[in-house]
Amino acid sequence: MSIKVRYFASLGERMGRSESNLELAQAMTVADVWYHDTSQIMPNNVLAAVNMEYAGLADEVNDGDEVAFFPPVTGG
Amino acid sequence: MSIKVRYFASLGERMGRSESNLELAQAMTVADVWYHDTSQIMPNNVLAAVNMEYAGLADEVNDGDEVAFFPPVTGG
Amino acid sequence: MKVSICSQAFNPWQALQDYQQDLKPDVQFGATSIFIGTMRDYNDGARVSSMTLEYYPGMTEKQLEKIIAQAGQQWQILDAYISHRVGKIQPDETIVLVAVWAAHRGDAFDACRFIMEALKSTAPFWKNEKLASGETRWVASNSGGYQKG
Amino acid sequence: MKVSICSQAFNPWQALQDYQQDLKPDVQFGATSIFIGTMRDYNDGARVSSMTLEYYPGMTEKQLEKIIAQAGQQWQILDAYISHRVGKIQPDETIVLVAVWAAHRGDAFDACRFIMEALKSTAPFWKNEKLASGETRWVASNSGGYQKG
Repeated sequence: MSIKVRYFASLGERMGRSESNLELAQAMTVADVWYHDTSQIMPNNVLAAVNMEYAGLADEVNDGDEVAFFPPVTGG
Repeated sequence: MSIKVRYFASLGERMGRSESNLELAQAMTVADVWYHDTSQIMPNNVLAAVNMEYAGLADEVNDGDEVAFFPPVTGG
Repeated sequence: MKVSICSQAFNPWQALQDYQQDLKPDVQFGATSIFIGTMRDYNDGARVSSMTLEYYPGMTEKQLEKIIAQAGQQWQILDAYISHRVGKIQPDETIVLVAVWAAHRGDAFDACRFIMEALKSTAPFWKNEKLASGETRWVASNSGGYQKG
Repeated sequence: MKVSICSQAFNPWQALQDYQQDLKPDVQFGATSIFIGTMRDYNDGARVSSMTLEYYPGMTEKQLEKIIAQAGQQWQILDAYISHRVGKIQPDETIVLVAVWAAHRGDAFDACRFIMEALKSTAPFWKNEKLASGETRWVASNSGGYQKG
């Protein structure tokens, strides 16, 4: 299955990219997507969204999902 | 001593006047001013001010003071 | 700091823009909290066609200034502005405008709300409603703003 | 109800006047609570010369709409409007505007504050500050609005 992965703000800078396409052979969680795509330990303040809704790291992802990772938000 | 007495809103309507000048022979409280000027029992939600500051009914008044009586405020 | 008693209808957005324009060079605000009260054409079960607001010239201004000073003792605020209508008011017109400028949003929100509640409970204004039926009536009391309804 | 992401500077008073104009015939509001956040030229001990706001197109709008819907479940509100800047921002420009219209002031105040706090803690926006020294830095986190400082 195919997952679109996105990184925002300082996390995009740190990864050196703002998005990538990940091809996966089996069912995965949000945390698995992070490890497959980055090969890095996840900083403990990273937030995740699946298809533009906040998601937990243990949530399953499905073919075609967009998974986003970003640092704490600082708007307003 | 001479006291200016003022009535506002529904209280002015009820008294049939918005102000009067009261001449007093002796020291008095705010409550005394009311009874001398109106000869009526005071409704229990009446507020009082002396020289444009909220005052208690037991506060003393002095020559030249302006004493005002009014119903609960309803601005805003 | 400004307290204004207006006997004519005013545009709250214009008033805010004008006021803020004047404080801009001096004040480094990051947060502005504003409350606007608008006349509705019904109240307490009846249609209201207009309203007349009585006040106590001299004491009303003094009391509003005192309320702003009290807010300034409790919160870190940079400036505050109150504008309140008196006289005859039509539905959809602004009755009251309270604005507070602060560095941080917590102070702006808290001080604005404090000023509004203190104004409602202590500033000498009295509303007389003219109903659609032709009758007039004094509004008896203001509701507390922290309760519902 | 409207959520607006603006890449150009906007005048908050004009935006409010325009928005309110459109809802006036339909909505009998008595209370409007507004919050405006403005860029300051210092933050966290340093002079800031400009700021760039990144966001997540699609999710940001969705999240802001969700926040308004949550406010509508908790309080009796008639309408709400959020406008937020993105892109490059200069000091003194408006970053965020939140406005809530309600029949009663308690609902307007509470819902406006709830929306602002929820926006600060959950809406996907990220500030990158350009300091007077020429350096840039990401703002690490937003402070809670119910605490001081």
